Amino acid sequence: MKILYFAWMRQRIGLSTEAVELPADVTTVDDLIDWLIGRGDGYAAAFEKRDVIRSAVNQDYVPFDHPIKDTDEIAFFPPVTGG
Amino acid sequence: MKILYFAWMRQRIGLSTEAVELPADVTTVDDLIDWLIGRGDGYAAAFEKRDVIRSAVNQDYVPFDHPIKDTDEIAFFPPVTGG
Amino acid sequence: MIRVQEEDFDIGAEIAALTEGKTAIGGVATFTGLVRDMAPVDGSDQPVSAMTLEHYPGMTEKKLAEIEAEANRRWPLDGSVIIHRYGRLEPGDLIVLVACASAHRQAAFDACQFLMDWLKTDAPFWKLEDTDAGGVWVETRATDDAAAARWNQTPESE
Amino acid sequence: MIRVQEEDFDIGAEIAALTEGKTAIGGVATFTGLVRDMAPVDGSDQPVSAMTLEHYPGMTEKKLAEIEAEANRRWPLDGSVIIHRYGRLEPGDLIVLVACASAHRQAAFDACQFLMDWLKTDAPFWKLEDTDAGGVWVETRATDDAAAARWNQTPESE
Repeated sequence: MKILYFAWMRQRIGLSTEAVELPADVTTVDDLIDWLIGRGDGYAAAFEKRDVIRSAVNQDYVPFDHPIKDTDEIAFFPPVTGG
Repeated sequence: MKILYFAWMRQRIGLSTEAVELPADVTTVDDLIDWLIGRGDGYAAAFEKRDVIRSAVNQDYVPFDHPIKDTDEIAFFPPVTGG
Repeated sequence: MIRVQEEDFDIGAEIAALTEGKTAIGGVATFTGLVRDMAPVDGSDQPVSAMTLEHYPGMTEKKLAEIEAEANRRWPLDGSVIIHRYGRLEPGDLIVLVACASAHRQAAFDACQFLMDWLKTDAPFWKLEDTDAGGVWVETRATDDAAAARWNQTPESE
Repeated sequence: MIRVQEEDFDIGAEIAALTEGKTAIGGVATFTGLVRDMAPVDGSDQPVSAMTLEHYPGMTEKKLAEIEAEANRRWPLDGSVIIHRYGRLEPGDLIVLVACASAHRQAAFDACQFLMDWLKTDAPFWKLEDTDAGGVWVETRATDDAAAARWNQTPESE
């Protein structure tokens, strides 16, 4: 699975993108966040304000209970501030 | 008094502007319209739709009961259609 | 800033002049009116080959300046422009530009709409359209009066 | 038409391209967003020397195209343009242009506001401002969410 991070999430994790192998028990965005937080302090800091973070699967906004699979492109980012 | 006519009022009267001496009993815009109508068919045609016509005295919109004096600039025109 | 002119204008240049050196501006809302090639005549649309805009020199400038001042009283603008042309125009030609700059997006939009609505009902211009049936004076639309009337209420705050 | 680009753009040229040959257009409403030289940081305004716009290539274009299509479903537009820049910008630089052309003035205004409101809440861009206190990520404003939310009701007809 390809994961992308933007803005201050990217800064805290220190990566803009990475490829991961999903454990079998990670089936939703929520599961993925829990699993990522366990990978280190940078991830924990990035997902600290879990309420404000938005997620996209294959470039569409999704809620955290959205199912994910290994071929998805998933992105995490703070609220957008364009325009 | 200087009088100006615009758009189809100007066309019906055949004048864009004229200078007139006001009779003593013409003291409001309404009086002036009555007096102008008596001057000929062009005027009568121009003031036919009296309800829709707008008047300005010294370049400000005024209602027909507005007082007028010989030194005023008065204009008559159809509803405006700018923009 | 208001201008009543026969010549064409350059929208990009006008916006650049409006914002030049004013880096507190967050945004500029504009409306540009163009001559349409069709117009309703006696209930059906007719081709329009040209339009002649008549105005009341002196009063036009006075009313535009008053309307612009009123917009600046109602909204926190960092600048505004009203340009209105007169004379003979052809379909596709620019007629009018209203541009409002503000730190606040909603203020810029509202002021721009306010100015356009009042231009339609208060600025002494008259449009004569050349159609196959001859010259036809454009009539006031009830929707324009309604659009202008809504501003008589207190403007919404952002 | 949507464009996501690092380069500057020319508002007048974009409007000219939008209206070129389409003489049924009565008007064009636009909004142009510019980089401001001050920004609220921890409750007080701080000088901003530059801004860097980050975006999500691919998703940005997708969302802009969806938003534009939605505006065209809701209003009778004869054309629309959304241009959004990314990369490093300085105060006074143009960030975004939205332009909507329609035979109906109110439709052009409403569609333009709709697009700006949705850009603010739905387009995946993030702004990093350079201040005296270092780089500060711009936070979402509650007023932007409220502005976008109003379009979830049925749009007003003209």
